Amino acid sequence: MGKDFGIRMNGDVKVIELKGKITIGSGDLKMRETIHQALGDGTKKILIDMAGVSTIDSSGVGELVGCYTTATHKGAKLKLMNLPNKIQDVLTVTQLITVFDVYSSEAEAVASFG
Amino acid sequence: MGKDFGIRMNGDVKVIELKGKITIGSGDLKMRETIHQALGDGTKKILIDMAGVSTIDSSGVGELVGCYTTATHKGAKLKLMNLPNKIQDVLTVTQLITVFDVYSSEAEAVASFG
Amino acid sequence: MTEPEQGAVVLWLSSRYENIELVQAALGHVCRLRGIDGEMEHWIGMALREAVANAIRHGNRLDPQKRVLVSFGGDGDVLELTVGDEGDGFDPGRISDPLAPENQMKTSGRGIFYIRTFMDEVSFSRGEKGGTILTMKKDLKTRIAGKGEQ
Amino acid sequence: MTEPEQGAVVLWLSSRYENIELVQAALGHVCRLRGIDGEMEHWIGMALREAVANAIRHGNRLDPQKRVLVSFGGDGDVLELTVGDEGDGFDPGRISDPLAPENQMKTSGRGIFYIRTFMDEVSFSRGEKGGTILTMKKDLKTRIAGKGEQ
Ligand SMILES: Nc1ncnc2c1ncn2[C@@H]1O[C@H](COP(=O)(O)OP(=O)(O)O)[C@@H](O)[C@H]1O
Ligand SMILES: Nc1ncnc2c1ncn2[C@@H]1O[C@H](COP(=O)(O)OP(=O)(O)O)[C@@H](O)[C@H]1O
Repeated sequence: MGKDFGIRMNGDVKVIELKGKITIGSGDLKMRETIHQALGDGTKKILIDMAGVSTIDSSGVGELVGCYTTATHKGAKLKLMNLPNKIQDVLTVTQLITVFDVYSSEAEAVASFG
Repeated sequence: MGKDFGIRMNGDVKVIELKGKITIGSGDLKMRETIHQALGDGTKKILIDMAGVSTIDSSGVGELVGCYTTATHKGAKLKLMNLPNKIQDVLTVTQLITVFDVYSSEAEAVASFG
Repeated sequence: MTEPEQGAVVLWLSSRYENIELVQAALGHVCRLRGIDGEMEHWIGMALREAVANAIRHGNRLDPQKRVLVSFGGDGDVLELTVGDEGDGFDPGRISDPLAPENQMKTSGRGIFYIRTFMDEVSFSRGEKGGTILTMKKDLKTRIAGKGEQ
Repeated sequence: MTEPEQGAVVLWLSSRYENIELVQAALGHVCRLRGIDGEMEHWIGMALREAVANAIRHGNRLDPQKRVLVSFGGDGDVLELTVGDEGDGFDPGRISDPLAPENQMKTSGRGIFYIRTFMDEVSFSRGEKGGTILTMKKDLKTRIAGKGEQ
């Protein structure tokens, strides 16, 4: 819906700042595009900042899993940080919290890539 | 709907600050109550500040006319100030703009009561 | 009320004034989808609020068992709104003119005038089971919304 | 679809994902009228969005001519939501479990799980003319909304 997600570098880590609703028909595809583009130039370290995400529906979660798989296939790592409580709850009930590496600070997250 | 309109004195003029929607079932009755209460203590000069009004429907306009008539019957004067464009437009098309004394500044309005 | 044939968005609401806010929200949604700007939305909203208020008050006489139907339709250039109620209907030809000097200080009687002022085409008809169906159209090509003759 | 018997607020929407936002707005309206807090509204909204998305996508296959019906009802203690579509129906007994290890990395299949997690009672039935009617209830007396087993 016209909204753009921010992208910036922190060292060699590409930080993607999602915002708003990651839901069917709007944010979900935008997220996939943004992450696929980020992976396109050979980046190996992707950190998704979820701080600004208000809602993630099952399509959004599905896309996030898909992006994780794509990243892995390309030899890249995709990690998450700054999960708002409600997003954390959703990843907990879907048991995806154990799949993703999740950090609560950017410094910690960036360091974890090694 | 719980919202209250502000009331303050400017000299011997009672200034009532309306806000939000003056519409059927919520703001319209609240406005009438507030103005009737203000008239209850024998106040003769009432200045309605419309700056914060976003919408006035036909019930709101009707109540305003009713309050004007009540004030007149009690020997009081009821004037309006700070009409947002959209409210001004509504009073214009209903030709009530000629009924009400309307001012664009509080100083001017207060002075007009004499 | 029967199933409306048209209108991409249709609401059925119990007869409570609070529901006017939902109609307003639905209008906002439809306007965003159709690229109608905030200025035009405001004036259409003024008309629509009056129509729904009349359906609730005069049509359904505030009986919460009775429904108000609001439909948003029309094609690219025209927004068509329909408001239906389950009341006894009325004769729109007998509405008094709120601009007539003897009506100027009346506390009511301006709703249909608002509707006619802010919309481009307004018609009343009878529903199958009685009740009023008010159809309002707004030409979306005109730049200035509703203020009409001004 | 036939006239719904209950539900103080009923929406009929064409099958467009954008209309999910209107359903969300209508839920917000109903929650305010019924004193349902923002936390509970959030989780109910998560379930409702999934139900409507399924009706649009799987039920009506994105055919904008087909309608989705959303009804908000129930009494003081229970919020009852109904989502109906004009699709071919399906067998909800054959839904796979998204928590099963072999499904964990799938990109879909979590919608009905969301619904079952965030609502208290969920049932599927067939509409008169085919199509799915999903009925969801939320007990408004429970303090923590939906997160259920946690
Ligand atoms: N949906 C309706 N059903 C029955 N009567 C109606 C309806 N809408 C309007 N009317 C009649 O038309 C009159 C004028 O309506 P309106 O111009 O909106 O002013 P008001 O609502 O302030 O009376 C109402 O008083 C009522 O008698
Ligand atoms: N309203 C519906 N009409 C037809 N089939 C449906 C409907 N809702 C769900 N389904 C079927 O149930 C499956 C699981 O739905 P869901 O759990 O929401 O996951 P997803 O939508 O990601 O596939 C869908 O893939 C679809 O086959």
